[in-house]
Amino acid sequence: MSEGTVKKFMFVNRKAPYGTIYALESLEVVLISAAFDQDVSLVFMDDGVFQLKKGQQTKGIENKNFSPTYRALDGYDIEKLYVEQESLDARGLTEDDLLVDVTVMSKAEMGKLMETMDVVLSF
Amino acid sequence: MSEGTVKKFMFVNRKAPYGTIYALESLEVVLISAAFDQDVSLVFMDDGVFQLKKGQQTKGIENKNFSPTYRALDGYDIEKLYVEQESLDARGLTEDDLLVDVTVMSKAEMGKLMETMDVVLSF
Amino acid sequence: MLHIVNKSPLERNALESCLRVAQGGALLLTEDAVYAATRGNAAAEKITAAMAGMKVYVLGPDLDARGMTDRLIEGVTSVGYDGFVDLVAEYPTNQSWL
Amino acid sequence: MLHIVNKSPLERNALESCLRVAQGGALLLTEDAVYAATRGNAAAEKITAAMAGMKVYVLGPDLDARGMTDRLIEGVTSVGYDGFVDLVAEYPTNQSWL
Amino acid sequence: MKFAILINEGPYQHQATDTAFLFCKAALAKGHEIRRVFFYHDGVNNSSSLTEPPQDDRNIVQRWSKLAEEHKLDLVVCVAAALRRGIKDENLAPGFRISGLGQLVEAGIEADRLVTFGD
Amino acid sequence: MKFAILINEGPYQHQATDTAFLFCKAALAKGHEIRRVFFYHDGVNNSSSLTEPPQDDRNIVQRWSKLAEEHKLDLVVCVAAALRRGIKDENLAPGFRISGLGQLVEAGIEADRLVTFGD
Repeated sequence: MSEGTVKKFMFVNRKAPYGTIYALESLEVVLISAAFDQDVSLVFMDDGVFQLKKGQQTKGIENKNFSPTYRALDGYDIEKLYVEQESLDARGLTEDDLLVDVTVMSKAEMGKLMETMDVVLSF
Repeated sequence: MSEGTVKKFMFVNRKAPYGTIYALESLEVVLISAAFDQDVSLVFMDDGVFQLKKGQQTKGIENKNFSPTYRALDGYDIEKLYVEQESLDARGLTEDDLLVDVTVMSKAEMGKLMETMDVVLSF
Repeated sequence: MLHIVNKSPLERNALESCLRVAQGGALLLTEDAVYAATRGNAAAEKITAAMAGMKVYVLGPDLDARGMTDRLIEGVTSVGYDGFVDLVAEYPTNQSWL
Repeated sequence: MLHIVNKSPLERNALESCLRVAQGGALLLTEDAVYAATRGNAAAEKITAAMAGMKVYVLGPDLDARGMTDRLIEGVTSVGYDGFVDLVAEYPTNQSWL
Repeated sequence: MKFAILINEGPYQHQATDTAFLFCKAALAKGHEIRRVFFYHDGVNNSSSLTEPPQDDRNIVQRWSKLAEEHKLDLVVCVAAALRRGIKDENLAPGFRISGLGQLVEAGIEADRLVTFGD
Repeated sequence: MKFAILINEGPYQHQATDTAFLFCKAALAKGHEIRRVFFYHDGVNNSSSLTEPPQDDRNIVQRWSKLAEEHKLDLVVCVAAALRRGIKDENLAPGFRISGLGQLVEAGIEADRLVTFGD
């Protein structure tokens, strides 16, 4: 029934990694969505931008460092990664701090992009 | 071993009712603590002040209205209820909106009171 | 699109983030977010400002549960769960700001 | 007393509430709260201001996990889990601002 | 209209699953179809057959099972999230089934609307 | 010194139980006593014997059981909170026991310090 349907999916990541599991389990949905040949966009805003921070070392908290997975996304043809400028600014981060290439956009541009989506999932 | 020991327990309630279970399950601990003849204080600050709002009607959300339990607290000899003034102000509430008698105090007084406690539990 | 917020505006940043980014459409406040649309709440003016650009709704049963029904600010529409369903049906896309 | 905060300062109000009420003592930032003590974070100046009246600590393993170790603001002391234990032992009372 | 529902939090701790349930009831009463309810994150805990709330409280798990039976709902629990949290066939309540995350993406594709309830 | 620990969130969803575990290990390594670990709210889910995380992830439930065995820890799960969430003797992991809330208050009285880990 879903044969051939292509919808615009957006995954909105607003939470920091490790403090809660949302970032990790969101990534698991994103990877699965790739198998369905949908038009997938990832958004990182608010504390979600911290998910992409370089240099994560999780040995001390005895948790799994899943940040390298973001680098693997383009192997799944997931290449639309958007980051909100205002969120970076409020956290003292720049594009250079992020471990993948992203498109940085303003809050207004982000809002307009959301309006063009079919399905928005927020974690 | 705890025979005769009386400690100052403070329960700090900072969360709104119904959105999460913390307010209800905090109240359950408070009621149990009464059986141990401890010196119990309850603090309501931030969204926790909403727990004491008069006129709660939970039929529409199909949940249990547990707010009458606060009125029953003095039957358990739990009579020290403190509310932070600044939290009321930020939410447009006054003492008249609350369903039990409380002592309203400033943020600084609240902070000093906390310093006098032996055990502080925050929900 | 329909924006749904269920967090208290004085505890979390969800409402603020939503209002920062949203480009019109509608906003539905549910669960602890209903406090945002009540008189005297420090966030109420954000809702008043938002009404210039979007329709604002509140889930009535959540207001009732919290004893805040008589404090709903003017211009905000209270709906039931059936109204919630209608809003989701009316707007092609929706987002829950968790 | 020892105040413990584990929530991001830009997502929740826990740090702000703690700093509003706390009367000196020590503050330990753990989990997502460690971001508050990093350079460039909008909450960092609150921590700087708080240092006038209280000692501020951060849980190092949580900073490392988040890749923020090299951004810790000056004057904040990084401790491990053993340092966390020492702080709890040192102060007669502690409170977790959940 | 066809709806799909995503629930991210467990029973009792957060109101999210209550709101989702009342939303589903209202949607069904209006003649809409609920294509699938997908339970993810701690939401998988809504399917535990072992829950036993106090008698004067709502029984969140049972009312999902009952709604599923009455309306032939497809209640799907994410297998990966469920294994992490101790939900397996042996403690799975009636009307739920355990399956993969693909069922969520598929529901998003097939339904006219996907609505998320969480924390 | 005698510590008591209160854990209010379940495994994996929140870091609270990880931090609590590493705190306990550090306290024991320093020669302190852990008088009791009390699991409340969703924290009761830390005691589910049915959890099965991915092999490359930490096993939160098992490591609590192991720590309890090694150090004779008293891991107490609140009965009221557990019933609401589907934790019973039949899915209780080794080293945990189910009891009443009084055990939390008692631990607060008997221990020199009570430390809370939650959300």
